Amino acid sequence: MSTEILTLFKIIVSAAFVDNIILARYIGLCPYIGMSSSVANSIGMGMAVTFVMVLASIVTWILWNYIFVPLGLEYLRIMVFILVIATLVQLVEILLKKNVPNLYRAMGIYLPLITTNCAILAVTFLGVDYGYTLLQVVVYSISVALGFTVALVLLAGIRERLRMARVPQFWQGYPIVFVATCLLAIAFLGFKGLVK
Amino acid sequence: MNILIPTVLVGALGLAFGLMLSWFAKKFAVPVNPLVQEVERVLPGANCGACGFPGCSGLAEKIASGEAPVNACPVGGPKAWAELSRLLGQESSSWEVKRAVVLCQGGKGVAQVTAEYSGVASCKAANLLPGSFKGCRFGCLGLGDCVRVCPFSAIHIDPESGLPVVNWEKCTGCGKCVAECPRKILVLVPRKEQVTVACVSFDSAREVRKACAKGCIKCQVCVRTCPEGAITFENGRIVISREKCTLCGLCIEKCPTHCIIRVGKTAALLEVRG
Amino acid sequence: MRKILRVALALTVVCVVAALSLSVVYVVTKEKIAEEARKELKEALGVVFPEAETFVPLDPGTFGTLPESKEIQVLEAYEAQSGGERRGVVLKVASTGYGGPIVLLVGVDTEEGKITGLKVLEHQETPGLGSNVAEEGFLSQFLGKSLESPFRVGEDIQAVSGATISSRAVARACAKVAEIVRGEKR
Amino acid sequence: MMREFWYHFRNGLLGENPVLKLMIGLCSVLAVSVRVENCLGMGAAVIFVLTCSSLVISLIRNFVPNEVRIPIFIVVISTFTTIVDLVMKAYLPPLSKAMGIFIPLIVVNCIIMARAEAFASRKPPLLAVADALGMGVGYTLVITAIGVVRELFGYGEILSHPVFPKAYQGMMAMILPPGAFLLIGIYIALLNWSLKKVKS
Repeated sequence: MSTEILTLFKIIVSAAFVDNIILARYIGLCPYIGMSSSVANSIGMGMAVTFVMVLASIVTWILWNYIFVPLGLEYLRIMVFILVIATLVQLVEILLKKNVPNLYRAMGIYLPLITTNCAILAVTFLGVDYGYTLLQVVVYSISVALGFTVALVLLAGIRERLRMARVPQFWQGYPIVFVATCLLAIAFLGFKGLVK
Repeated sequence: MNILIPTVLVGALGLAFGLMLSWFAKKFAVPVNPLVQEVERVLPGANCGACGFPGCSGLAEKIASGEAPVNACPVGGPKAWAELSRLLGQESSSWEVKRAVVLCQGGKGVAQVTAEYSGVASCKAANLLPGSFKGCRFGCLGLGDCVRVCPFSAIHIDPESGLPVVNWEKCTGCGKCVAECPRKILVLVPRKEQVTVACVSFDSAREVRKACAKGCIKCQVCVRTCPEGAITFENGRIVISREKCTLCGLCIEKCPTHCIIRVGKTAALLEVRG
Repeated sequence: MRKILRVALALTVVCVVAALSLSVVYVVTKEKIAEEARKELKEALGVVFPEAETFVPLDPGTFGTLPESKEIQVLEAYEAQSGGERRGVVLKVASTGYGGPIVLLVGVDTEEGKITGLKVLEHQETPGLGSNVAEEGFLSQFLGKSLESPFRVGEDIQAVSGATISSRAVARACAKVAEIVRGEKR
Repeated sequence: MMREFWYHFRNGLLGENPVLKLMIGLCSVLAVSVRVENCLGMGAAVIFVLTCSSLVISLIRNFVPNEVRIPIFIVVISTFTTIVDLVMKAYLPPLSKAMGIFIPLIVVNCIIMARAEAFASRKPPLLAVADALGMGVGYTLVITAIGVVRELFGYGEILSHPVFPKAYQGMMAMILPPGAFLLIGIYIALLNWSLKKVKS
């Protein structure tokens, strides 16, 4: 049992920090830059992505291992996985529009973009490729989503401070955000050797 | 055979997800007034705020509930107003389309410049200095506040004269520049051929002549020469009434300082330099 | 109620059409792709084990199952023969890299106990970074190495800069192959 | 009609450049722009798939109910991409070898979904194609611009022909994605500066 927990712990640490889906694997950057203007927005986005990511990896794991592999339909993988994710995103859109309208308006174009959010698709793909068990997949997706939200909130905090900083005229707005992200990414490189 | 299996399988998935989504959509349906959506689709969607409401969706709600008049959106223009009145079932009457025009010709080489200004490049800021850097207290400072505020980039500073020029094709008459100009030189006029006095100064003839070559010195030559009596001198300024004026152009020739200009259909001030 | 059906039907129709066209294209191209893969495999075998003329497919199971993680799998195995007798073995191995499984062929000369050749058949590594693992520059390090060597990145293998995970995946694959061939020979 | 075509095409290049202005498609930019030939390959693939997807989506836009529009768009895009991948693997193996690795990256590329959702689902097919072409070319230009700098400083080469003297060790930062973040930031700043110059 202890090795079981050890591997779970290793997954959590590596997925959330060492192999952070954004700052180490550089996946899922579109909403990352677009949505991190304010901490509140990024937490909202983080929750939405977590919801979709966890559910998507569970559903895709079940579909893949119990239906598609036995039937030998590997080539359908991309389409079916994205179909599941898109359905969940549409679900999120319906729920948000009803219950949290201002977050819905704040997300705007970035809500449908969760569908093609490379991070979620990558999680579903890796969850299958690594041959995780269902429990490991759930833990993996939760920790990746955690890593995503942490990175998002981190940048949102920085960006809110940046608004007060004296930034040269042409560097205001997105350019300075990219420079900040670059420094953040280099900082996260430090985690590289943590988990063998 | 292995065409059938995937098709049926994915089809079933599609059906299941479709049912789930539409059921959720129905259960969590946000009660949206369809009329508001239709009204919003007619509105231009520039969210410029000229109507005074928070963006087009704000205005759409007010129009649908009848609190705002159908022509509250100047940008939409008559085409949108007619469409809106059809949507709301009101009778469609004609409304006047307005455009902005610059009532000042005190550009480079015309108006006297009393100081070399290197402060904040905005008319509002320059206007705070008593008398600012121009001889004329009413003249255009040309620092482009109106250019920046215009959501439709219809105004640009003419490099030769240093004065703003309004392009009536792009101008939607939203009035944001009129509100922005600290010296009230930009005004909204109906969009048709007309003659107007291109000066808003109240100063006496002696000061005007000293400060600007094309300023109105209130000599009232135009009042006497106008065959229709369309021009009058009211509380300190020359006013040309659009109803009576027949665009004969007599006043333009007679005016000693060429202060009266012809405002055309397309671009306002450009005609003058010709 | 009718609206729910109409909406669900729209999605179903799109899915059915998509799945239909996809499966039709798949079936039509299946043969061609398999043929291409065979052609490429034959050519790759030649590269990986130059001296041998014929390659006899072996049952991968005979090489014993790999111990713990499912990260490395032996997909196929061939016996490299020249002039009728056995000169070595070629294993087709899949190892999980950065973006997904990396499939590579590893040729081993069983007499002299060294690696004869290495070729990456398929990979999903990031183009420009991980994909350098398939280039000569990186793979040539493995040629001629004895089966005893550790095959570990940082020790006897120099990783591709910026693609440590992919380099480690290939190195681990070689280590496993070496381990298998050593085990089988004893 | 042609004037509008050109307007939307030009719009994709500069006015609403996907990477520099709309901030979409960044994942592939960072991953791919290490070598110039990858950029060109990825750019070509994006232009092709984006144009065809936008066309198809624009054609069916009136039949798509709003409740399920995201799944339908994404199914169209991914099916289209997978078919292209399979056909290329079967009939054009050399091209597939070069472009194959970009296919999974394209499906995940945000540009296609963003333009489908924001543009193609609202405009007639011809305009959708114009916009797609503009966006595709705009995307390719930007990533190639980044690719040139990254390859030059990272490997000292352009299109894998050595440019710098052999002694040049290669700047690790440029090979790893943080360098790409920096470059995108610099390019946006340059774009703002040049647009400012043009406007005043």
